[in-house]
Amino acid sequence: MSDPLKNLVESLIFVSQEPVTLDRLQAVCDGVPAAELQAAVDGLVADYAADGRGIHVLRVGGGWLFSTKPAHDREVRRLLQIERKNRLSPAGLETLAAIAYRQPVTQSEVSAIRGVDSTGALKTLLEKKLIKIVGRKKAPGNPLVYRTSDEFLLYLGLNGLDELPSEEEIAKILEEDKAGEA
Amino acid sequence: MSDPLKNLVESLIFVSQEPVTLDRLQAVCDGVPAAELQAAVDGLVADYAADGRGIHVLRVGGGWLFSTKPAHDREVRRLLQIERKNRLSPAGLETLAAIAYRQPVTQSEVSAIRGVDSTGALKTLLEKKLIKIVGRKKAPGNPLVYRTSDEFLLYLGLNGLDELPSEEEIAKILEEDKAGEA
Amino acid sequence: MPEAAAPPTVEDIALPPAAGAAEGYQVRLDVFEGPLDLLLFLIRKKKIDIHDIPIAAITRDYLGYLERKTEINLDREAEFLFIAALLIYIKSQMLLPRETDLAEGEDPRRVLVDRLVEYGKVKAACSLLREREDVQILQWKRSFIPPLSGESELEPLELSLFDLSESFFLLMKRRSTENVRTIRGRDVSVEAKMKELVDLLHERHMIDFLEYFEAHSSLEEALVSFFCILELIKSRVAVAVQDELFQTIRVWLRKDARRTAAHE
Repeated sequence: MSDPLKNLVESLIFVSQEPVTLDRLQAVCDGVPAAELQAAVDGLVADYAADGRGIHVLRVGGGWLFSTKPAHDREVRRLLQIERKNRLSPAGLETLAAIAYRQPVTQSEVSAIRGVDSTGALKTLLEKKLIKIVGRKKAPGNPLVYRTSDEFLLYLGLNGLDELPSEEEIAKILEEDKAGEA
Repeated sequence: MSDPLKNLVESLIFVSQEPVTLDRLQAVCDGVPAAELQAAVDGLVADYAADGRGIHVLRVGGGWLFSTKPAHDREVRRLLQIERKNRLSPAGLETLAAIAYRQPVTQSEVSAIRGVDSTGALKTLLEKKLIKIVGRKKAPGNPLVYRTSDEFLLYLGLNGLDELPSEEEIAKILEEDKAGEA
Repeated sequence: MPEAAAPPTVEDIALPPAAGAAEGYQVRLDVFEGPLDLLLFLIRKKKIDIHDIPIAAITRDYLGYLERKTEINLDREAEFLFIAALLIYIKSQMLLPRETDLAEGEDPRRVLVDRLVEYGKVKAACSLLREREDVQILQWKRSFIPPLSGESELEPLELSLFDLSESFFLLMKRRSTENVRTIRGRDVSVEAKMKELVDLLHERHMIDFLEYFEAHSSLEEALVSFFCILELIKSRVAVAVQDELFQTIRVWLRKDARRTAAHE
């Protein structure tokens, strides 16, 4: 059952995002004949197919790839959704930062700071309750005005907005960065 | 051998980008009692530990996660075409240890423990996301307060902060050091 | 830094500013992470009980060590000198005539001993944590979502064109500095490239943006590919996802596009 080459192949297919081809396996495990590698892959495929398993080896794009089974699709998607919900995209984070440091702000002010239309990011942040609408600006078009919420402070574990790292502190960190590289 | 719940748990842990906690498993598999899920996980961990396998289930960061085994590091890096991961510098590790044991701490507290200005090391650890800013201390100057992050647990393969080397383990090392010098 | 000990007896000792020194320390003063590290070393070498340090002897050793090291840079020197001052101050306190023996809490060495003990524990913990690190950095986790079966496609976080362009810009900058000679003329047709891309997406499910561009031998070809990808995203044939800032970008065909755009 325990075959070192099969174990190696298992870890390689596991860690790869793209299908792992026989060529690729050969390039990585130098000196191992293709036939032995093929046998190891075959053994692995058989192992995963034999006893009811949660994952299986797919033959795709001329190589092999691990994948979950269709039967678990519903739960898998649910899990990924939860994980995604708990994470903020880089754009979301950037938008949140712009609002946190410049509040109260309007959508177009945030977009101007980021150099990118931030309507979508604002919507996501509203849904996640990290920001809130606090009124309208007395300006052409009366745009909505946003602020960070109490949940935002909770999320970051801050007692108040004055606890955010100051711009000077951030600048210092960045400066040291440069100095450190020099 | 083939247990549907164990298979489901396998595919969930496999697909996850972060340690899957029991809570999360429960949220995803609604209606399944925690005890059954725990049993399924235990079975899975045992399966992967038993027969020599290429990957294994890590108990880390309060949950479970698949990873490759140390023995396959070279081939994995070749396949992914990445360099060997660098260890932390001695200064970085020392700073991290000081934070891990004394958290929440400020920069000057860490520097005092080490007897050395630790601003640079803190910055590096922040960049590596091994520590995070969690607020400010109510003290003159309102300095920023640091804690270790979830990534820290993953980085060192700890299930929680309570798995940090204990006083007894540390005392043992100190004894050995003394003996070693003699 | 301890505020307690004012160093009265030494001239020419500058108190260390909390100077923002970079991390390049350990090169100088060889293996020592700092003055406490050096002190622990000296104490251990002499096999001294840390709770009963002969201050005069240790101070002599410590200063002797500093004198040998002429190449200490200023920031570091301040840190080492600060502890030197503390040692000398403690020594002077020890020499004061007293009528009765000192109670333990009054021992002038106490301040230093407490710090050394705590620092020693951190050092010891480090050796254990290093062992863990050495194992962990050899274990690899996956940071991508495997292809999912089933029809309903999970909508991944979408990436803005700005981020995409930024990565591209950084990449091109790197490429042009890395190898200027690769820029050579060769006509690349947009249509051909577009077809090649769609085919590739079909075949592989997803492609790694950076890797894909790295594979191009000429800048021009890479540029054409980039605009093709932008076009595919704009026309909602493909989706680009970046999980984290500075990480690579992955490109997928949209589910609906997978059928329609399959063969045109």
